[in-house]
Amino acid sequence: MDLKLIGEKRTIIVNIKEDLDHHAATELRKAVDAKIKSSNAINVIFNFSKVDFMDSSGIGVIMGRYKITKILGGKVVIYGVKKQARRIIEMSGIDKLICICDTLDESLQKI
Amino acid sequence: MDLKLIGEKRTIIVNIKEDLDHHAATELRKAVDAKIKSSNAINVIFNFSKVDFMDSSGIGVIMGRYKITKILGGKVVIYGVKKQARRIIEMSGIDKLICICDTLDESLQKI
Amino acid sequence: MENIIKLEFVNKSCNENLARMAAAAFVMPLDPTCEEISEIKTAVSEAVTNAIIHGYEDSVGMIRMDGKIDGNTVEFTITDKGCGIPDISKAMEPLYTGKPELERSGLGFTIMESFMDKIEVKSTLGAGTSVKMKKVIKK
Amino acid sequence: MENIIKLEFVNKSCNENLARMAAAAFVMPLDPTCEEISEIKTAVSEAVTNAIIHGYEDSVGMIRMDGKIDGNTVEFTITDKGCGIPDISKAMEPLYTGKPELERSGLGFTIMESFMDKIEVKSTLGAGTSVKMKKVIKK
Ligand SMILES: Nc1ncnc2c1ncn2[C@@H]1O[C@H](COP(=O)(O)OP(=O)(O)O)[C@@H](O)[C@H]1O
Ligand SMILES: Nc1ncnc2c1ncn2[C@@H]1O[C@H](COP(=O)(O)OP(=O)(O)O)[C@@H](O)[C@H]1O
Repeated sequence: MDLKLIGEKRTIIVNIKEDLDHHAATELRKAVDAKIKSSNAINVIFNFSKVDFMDSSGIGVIMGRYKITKILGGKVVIYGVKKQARRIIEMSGIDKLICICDTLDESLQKI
Repeated sequence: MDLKLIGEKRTIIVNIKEDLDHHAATELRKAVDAKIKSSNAINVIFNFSKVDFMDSSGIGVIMGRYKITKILGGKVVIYGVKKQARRIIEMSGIDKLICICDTLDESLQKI
Repeated sequence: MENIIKLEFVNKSCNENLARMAAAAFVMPLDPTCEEISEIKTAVSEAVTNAIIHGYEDSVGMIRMDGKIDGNTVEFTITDKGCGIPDISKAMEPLYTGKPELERSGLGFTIMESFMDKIEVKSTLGAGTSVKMKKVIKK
Repeated sequence: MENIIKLEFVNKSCNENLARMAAAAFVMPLDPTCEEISEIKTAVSEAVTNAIIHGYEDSVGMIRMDGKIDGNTVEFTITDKGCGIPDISKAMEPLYTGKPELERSGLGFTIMESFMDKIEVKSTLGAGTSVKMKKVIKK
């Protein structure tokens, strides 16, 4: 995973580079929250284009960031979601709460 | 794996499509030998371009076909060998006995 | 086709991947579709994660995964010797979680049930939990 | 980093893939290079194949793979309860095979030795064989 801060957009872009299970979710959560605390960011964009596998732990991370950014007055957007992860996301219903885009450009417009 | 017979060249082309371990080697050997018996073929070309993994069982299959085709007055040629398999082949020394090519065209010319 | 495996590992979160990969490799000889592999990997991941975080909480313990192939049915049983589940039917309710502070979504059992054909949970308080899941691989 | 696994499976040739995949997944947390993963998969494949075909010949039996990570050293022990090896040093000679009729190349032990840092073979006639292999994953 790597994080990029776009200061003028107050947005953190998170490129997830591995299976998003409970193991990865724990690291992801810590890294994103530390970055939110130490920067002006209020929005988080998750790049899912390299995520071939996600389980319900991934839903927990997204929902957790959704709650935090909402308090801050910001948003969570995710993009590039592949088939397996899309199924889990749809099952969870979080696609009704957060914006799911195709590209980074589109995601930045939703912020 | 699939086999193709080129009758006018008296050659069987074997497209290996999985890890070439002892499990796959057993099936491969049976299929190739049955085809040699039931056709006019005296040459075997192995297409390795989809083999991401091979162990010493693969060396056994190649050497076995080398011996059979030699008796028949034919040849074994292999092509498209990737890095991991190349290392095993070089360790075994069979690259001194059989021809290793880059493409199918090149392999057919060596027959 | 008949086959069995037993896999045992420590409750470290890095072993979630190991269990998934082993489950996927085990089912391969049945020639499953990509979707069936995904479903099995996801269900196994949920059961193993539960054993790691709910079964043992902060203590160290071993988790076992038994795999069985019988005809074209594959069965996985994930067993821990952890705290056990006080109320299984409540635990299996969609969105119920005993650990909201860990940002659990409460969807683990729901995913297992919808991705596998049959799931059977046995649990004894203080002694541990086993989750048996079956799936028929279509021909 | 410390971790352990135990994997047990029947001596079916389709389980060679399973053992390789499990070994590769197990070593992942050490962040090995692709070459190191290939080497480990190949060495494990050789040891497991030997247990399947030489250890048990035509009978059915269980094979066990124990994995251990200690610091940045990974260790795999493959154990069978098969026929055992009469002369270990002869068995380990390059190109020696007890089964030329199965088109074995006699390169199994040579590959294990060159792909792993250390290999230790223990065997008792009629009781079985265990092969322990270690490799340091470079940082
Ligand atoms: N192996 C287990 N040991 C103890 N409790 C468990 C186990 N598996 C599940 N549970 C309990 O069942 C609840 C629901 O599980 P699940 O549906 O997977 O959701 P989640 O893991 O997101 O909480 C857990 O929160 C936990 O309280
Ligand atoms: N687990 C085992 N049980 C019994 N004999 C074995 C075992 N592993 C190896 N051997 C013996 O050692 C010989 C050499 O093994 P190896 O170098 O792997 O070559 P190959 O498998 O090609 O014969 C085998 O042919 C067999 O006789």
